Amino acid sequence: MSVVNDTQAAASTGTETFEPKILAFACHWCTYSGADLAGLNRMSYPANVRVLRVPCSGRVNPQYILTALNKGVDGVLVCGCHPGDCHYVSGNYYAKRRLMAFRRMLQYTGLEPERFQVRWISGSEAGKFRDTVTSVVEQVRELGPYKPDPALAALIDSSVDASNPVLPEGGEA
Amino acid sequence: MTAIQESIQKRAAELLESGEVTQVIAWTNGRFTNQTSPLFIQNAADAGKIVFNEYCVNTLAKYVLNEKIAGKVGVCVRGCEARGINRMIADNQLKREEVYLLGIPCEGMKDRETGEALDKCLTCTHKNPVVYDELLGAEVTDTVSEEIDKVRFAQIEAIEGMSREERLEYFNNVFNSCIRCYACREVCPVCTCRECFVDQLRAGWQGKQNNLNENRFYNLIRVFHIGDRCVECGECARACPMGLPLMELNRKWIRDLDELFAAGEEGLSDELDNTLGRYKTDDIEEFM
Amino acid sequence: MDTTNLSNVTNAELEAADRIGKEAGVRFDDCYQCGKCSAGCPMAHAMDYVPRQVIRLLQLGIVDEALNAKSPWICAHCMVCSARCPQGVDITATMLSVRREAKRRGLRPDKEADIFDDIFIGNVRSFGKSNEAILAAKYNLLSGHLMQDMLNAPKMAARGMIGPKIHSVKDKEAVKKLVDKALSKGGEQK
Amino acid sequence: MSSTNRFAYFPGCSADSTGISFTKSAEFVCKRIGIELVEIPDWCCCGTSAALVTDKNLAVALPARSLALAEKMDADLDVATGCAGCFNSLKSARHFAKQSEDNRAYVEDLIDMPYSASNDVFSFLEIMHRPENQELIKNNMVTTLHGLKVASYYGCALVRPSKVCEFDDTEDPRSMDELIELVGGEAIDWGYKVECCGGSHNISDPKAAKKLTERIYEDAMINGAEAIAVACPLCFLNLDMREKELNAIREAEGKSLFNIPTYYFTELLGMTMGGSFKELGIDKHFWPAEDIAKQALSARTQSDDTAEAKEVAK
Amino acid sequence: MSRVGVFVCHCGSNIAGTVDVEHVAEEAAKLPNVAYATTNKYMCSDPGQQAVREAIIEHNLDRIVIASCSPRMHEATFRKMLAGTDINPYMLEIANVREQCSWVHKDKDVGTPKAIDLVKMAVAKVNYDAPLTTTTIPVNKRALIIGGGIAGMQAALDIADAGYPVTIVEKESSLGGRMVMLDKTFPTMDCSACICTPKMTDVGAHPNITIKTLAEVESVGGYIGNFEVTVREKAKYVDYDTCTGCSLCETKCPSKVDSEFDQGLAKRRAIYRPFAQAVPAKPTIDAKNCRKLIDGKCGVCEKVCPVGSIKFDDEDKVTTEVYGAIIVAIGYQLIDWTKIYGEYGGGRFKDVISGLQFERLVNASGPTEGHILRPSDNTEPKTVVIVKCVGSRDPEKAKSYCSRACCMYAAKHAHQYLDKVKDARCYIFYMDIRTPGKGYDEFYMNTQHDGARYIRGRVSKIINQNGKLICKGEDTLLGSQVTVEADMVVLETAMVPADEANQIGSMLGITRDKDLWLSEAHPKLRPVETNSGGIYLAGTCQGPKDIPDSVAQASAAAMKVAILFSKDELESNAMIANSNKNLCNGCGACVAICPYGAITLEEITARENSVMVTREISKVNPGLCQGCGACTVACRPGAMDLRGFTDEQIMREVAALCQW
Repeated sequence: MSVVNDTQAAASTGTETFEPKILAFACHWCTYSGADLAGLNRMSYPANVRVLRVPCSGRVNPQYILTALNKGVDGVLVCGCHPGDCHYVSGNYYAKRRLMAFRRMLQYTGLEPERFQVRWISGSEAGKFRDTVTSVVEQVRELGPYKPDPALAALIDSSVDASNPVLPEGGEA
Repeated sequence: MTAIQESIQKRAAELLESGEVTQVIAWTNGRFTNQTSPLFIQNAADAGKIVFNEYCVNTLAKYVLNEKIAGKVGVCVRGCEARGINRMIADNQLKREEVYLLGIPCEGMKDRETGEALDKCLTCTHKNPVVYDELLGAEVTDTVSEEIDKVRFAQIEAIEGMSREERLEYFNNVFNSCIRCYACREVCPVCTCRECFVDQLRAGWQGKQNNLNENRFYNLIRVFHIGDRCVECGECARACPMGLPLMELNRKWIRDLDELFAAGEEGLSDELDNTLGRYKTDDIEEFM
Repeated sequence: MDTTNLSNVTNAELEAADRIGKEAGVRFDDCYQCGKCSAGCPMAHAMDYVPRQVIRLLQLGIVDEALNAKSPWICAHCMVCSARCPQGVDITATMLSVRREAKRRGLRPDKEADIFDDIFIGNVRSFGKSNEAILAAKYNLLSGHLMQDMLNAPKMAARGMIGPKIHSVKDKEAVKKLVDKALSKGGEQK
Repeated sequence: MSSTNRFAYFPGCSADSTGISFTKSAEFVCKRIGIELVEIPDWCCCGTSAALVTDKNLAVALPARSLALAEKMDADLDVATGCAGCFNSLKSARHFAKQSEDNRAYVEDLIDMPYSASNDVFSFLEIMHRPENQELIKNNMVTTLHGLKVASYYGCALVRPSKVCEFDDTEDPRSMDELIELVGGEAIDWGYKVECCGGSHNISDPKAAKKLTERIYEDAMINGAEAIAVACPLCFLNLDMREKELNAIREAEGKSLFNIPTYYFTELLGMTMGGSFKELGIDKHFWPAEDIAKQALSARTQSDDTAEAKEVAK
Repeated sequence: MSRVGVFVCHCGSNIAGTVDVEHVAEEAAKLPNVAYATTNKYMCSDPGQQAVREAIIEHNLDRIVIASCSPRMHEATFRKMLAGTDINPYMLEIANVREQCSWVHKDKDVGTPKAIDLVKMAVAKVNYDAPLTTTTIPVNKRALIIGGGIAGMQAALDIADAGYPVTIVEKESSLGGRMVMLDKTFPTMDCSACICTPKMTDVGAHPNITIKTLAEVESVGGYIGNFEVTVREKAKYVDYDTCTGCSLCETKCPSKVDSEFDQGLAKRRAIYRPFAQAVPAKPTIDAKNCRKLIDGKCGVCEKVCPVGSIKFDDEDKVTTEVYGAIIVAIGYQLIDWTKIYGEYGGGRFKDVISGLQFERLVNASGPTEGHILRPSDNTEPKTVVIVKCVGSRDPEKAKSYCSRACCMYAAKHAHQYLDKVKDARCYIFYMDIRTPGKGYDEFYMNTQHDGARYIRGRVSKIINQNGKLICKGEDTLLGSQVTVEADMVVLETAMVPADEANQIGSMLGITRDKDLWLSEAHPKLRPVETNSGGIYLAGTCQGPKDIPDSVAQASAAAMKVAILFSKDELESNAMIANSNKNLCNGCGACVAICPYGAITLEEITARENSVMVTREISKVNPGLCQGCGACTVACRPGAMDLRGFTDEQIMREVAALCQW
């Protein structure tokens, strides 16, 4: 790999600040367009975030969140339309109930609350998108890398993604 | 209890004799002292094998699903079983007319080895069946709900009182001990999928390895799947060969849903009304 | 009329208003000042601020004015205001709450009402029951309205309504203890 | 709610003083129709509004003590009281304790006695209005009021706040009207059924109180009432005792004078059951009440109801 | 093995300025299954699109990833482009490297690796793209309108004028609704009947409009373009085909009952038209009050009818027809104040009337021929008190909302009263004056000039003394109690949803808000649509509003129907949920969740483990599913999946991301 990204740079030297990986689920109708608007307005925010587009926050299965965390993401953010504004009427209301309960469960079993957050961001709230993303990155940076299974983490360091033998792609980790 | 046992035997024989049911599910003596196991009889003549004593620890509800194909099933239902039956009807896995429910009031069961009351019985909120075709024996009094709730959620509160690090360690130990035998799933009247998510081969769905991450994934997603429907029969924790405190996960979910969305108790009716399958526009807001 | 400079309202006053509202179980910002409370108030004619205005003072944090108002002491607690409020504001409870706060601060905008209630409670503390003759007589003495209702007294006596007998509970100590315990909480409930 | 006609009885401080007529007439009616009242041993003052203005805790503790004593005496009995003020205090304390387990424990701590708040509190009016008791009243009647025009006055404490009192319509209660009609009176429609009489200011601010009393009389008069019926000793005192004084003032102002006696509704019920004025305490009113009562009852001879006449003769 | 083509756009310097696009393409080429990767100055331009088309053929690509601007921008463009190739338009993923990458990061060192990641995610996902097809649904170009008030009539006329057949289902025996009961309309003071009855006649005479009166919708099945609707027309006992509307029967009928139309202030017969200008202009028999139908005696109408139209053996008529669209225009009713306002007499005082009763009193064809007279004694009231917000802005007793039209109609009533009665006094008790609307505030000011006295405060109690209604209020601006001795009191009561709202809402799958008003699909942007495709709202069933707003909304709803009817077929959404019947255990969790009612349980019989088993599974209606995916999360075994955003695709994206 010829271009070294900052995350890897940090990881390889071990001296610079830790750069977290944040996965953000964004609903197509509100948050994703809010993120687009942030771009249109040339706002700037940390590059640690990858947005994964879903039609609606109601599409976000808690299983995705756990999988992402297990696979090496340091924090997950789920964003959707404000309650009442869902393009599909009710998706975010369902998401709200599911994720409120699931988030409590994750915290109950020991996850730092900052690692999994939910926010409602409308298509016009580009600033809110920027601020939310920035603050999540900062908070997770503060916490350090997520090591859900210390034993497994050691294993991963020395091989490929061991937690998922089903995946055909090797990847370049 | 002896009286109830006799009533069950009598009624089971009558029901089978008359052809009202093709099978009766109850308990019978096991191989060991004070041990019982589920009993399935098709002949009235076998009714004498039925046993009801303070060691009938198995919750029978789930067994009905496999048996109903052969015809109407008579089944003994205590509070826990009745709520399970209601839940299976709500989940469209069973029709009310496919079962004949012999209601049994129950003061709680004992552990065969220690002779002490079972954990799941100490937190029982419905000692009388919430649905039945006939009630064998007199209704017993439920413990006052405020008092039972103190016991029901005591452990949840204790865990919540720990530091995050302590909680992490506590549950990592639990998850590390899990051997993924899925006994908890097998006995659960709420786990009625044709093919459980853990058995499917899908990317990112449920890995097959037994490690902390996958075990955590299994246990947390199991609770996500059943949490808003759990009837608190406690059978998962009882069945767990590793003795894991699974109800500490279920009850956390149950109490949160109740506090957040006034979910109430499940299995009291056979209508489908999952807490996570509905919403109110003025639901509490914390994500903003 | 003096200008009220709302910028001079201190945080302490706003907090005091908040406390008064909490004690009454009322959110003053629910009130949209329709005046239905004061429209039906039987005592409004005698008040310096009608109930709606008392709420208004509290909304704005002009607490001293509310605490020095006579209205809470004139209120007859008939609860008609609370029963008819479209927003469910318990105005009667507010009046009581203001009055108790004033009393705690040693304010007594309406002497008569205060004397009466103090005598009443003193009476109950001593005897466990209220003795109307003692109550009336003592009130007249302390308030200076010496002759009030004296014309009715003989008639009442003649009808056996009042007499020399003092009613009291058997377990006077228990009632005394109970009154003292309740009062020792300083008005805080739970 | 127990459905039996047996109650723990809370007489209230005015029971054998200013409210003597209420006590006498209510006890008369209860005896006749078989309502059994067992006095709560060593009950104490309910605190009424004096406790409310003094301290929130006191306003709960005083009535709660008597309720707890009632429970101690017989946990199965509901509490009955005549006085509307006492009713409101008792019912409010119970309401507070019923709201949560925490509240109930708090009350127990305040009064240092066990209190389960399981037993309800009822006023005489509510008890006598129960269908089965109306039936009993009807069976015990020996005469009727012969269309005596009565304005039923409920005041504040029986109906407000409705969440606490759980009794009748807040704005247009009908139970007393229905009892009046049951015994042959004509319940008139008027506007001051639930308006305050100023009773709590009877002593501390009689001037203000008189104003309130006056408008009640005025509306009753305009609407053609021959009598006012009440269900509370304080309301009674405030109306009955002030009528003469009001007339004096009105005379000076050149206004028409009132001539409307006030009765406890139990007196009116008792009258039709053959109770003597003395038995019922009607002779103890400030404003003469015997004449109109006599007129109402004697009108029955003209109506010539022989069956009833026989009853009376017995 | 799939063959993925990756195309990275420069977007001039928009992307290339902060992302090393060439490097991104190089890295993309190394990804599994990527057969070809390149860059282009402007992907969305014609040459850009042409380059993709050529590459597809040249490299035998079967799916493509375009790294460019937001999919919200050009996903549709590229899909359309693919439609002209051998590749299914849904075998496409967009990596958003402009809005969410090059524009928000200043540095190529930051932007480039992120862009590579985004491409990796897109490639991971596109590997699991499946060709999707849309199905077509035929559109039955017939509209059903429930409710024949002003909103329903307006919508019907608009749709009918556009050339489509319309059926109006009206529960009363005449069109007209509430508007025809009103006397005049604010702020112009046109006579309500004069502008409403011509519309009724137009509707009645329109060749494209069918009217079903005394009718109710019994059931609705199907979906957009194909609603199967069963309507019950109650027996009218009059043959409308022969009846000439001569009204001789009405004059001879001996039984008289309170007129609903005149709000109980006048009588009508048992055979009647609610009012003279009723459409259809023919009478019906009110079976509950007809002597012939009750006990077989009478039959006068039958005797006098010159054409023999009376049919005592008439029966309800139930018909089922197919419609392509439904407009709900069931309107409102006024809150029954008598049950909740004991302090205003609870209905015991005859001269305390509702605003709608006042409309009838002041109407020239009303019971008093337009003379304002007290109902109790037919005298002219010299002092009238008008009380606003009765039942509205009163959450303790009734509704918390502002009923929106009352400020204006209260002003209208004051104006009409002061206009008709000389030397009169009118006091209006109000909380706030709300007059947004053209000419509305001016109208309110004119009412004050007419002599109406506005008092800010809510009336606490009304007492009846000597034939006067003593209204006790507080003038909150004065800070003192006021009383008015009124001869008559008019209560301006709140609009509340029609009784049928809940039932019709649940029958049509329209959500109701906390007060049971029918909910629009979006409060700002989709004010006439509902969550159910093909069902629209018009008028006050959606919330309190005045006549102009109702009419405007009706025309808007009609336009929505016309747009729908302009197509012969509808294309269903391709990215919809579908259920794997092997996994589905028929628990119904998805059915409960779907906001569109698109999922139903269906019985199947199949051999399983050598036994024939009958069980239920869920089935998605492609015409109704909008593709939100909320059902998929509720599905525990993962039987329900969302095309275009499958679990597999999302998890592959996550996995790709985790390699970064």
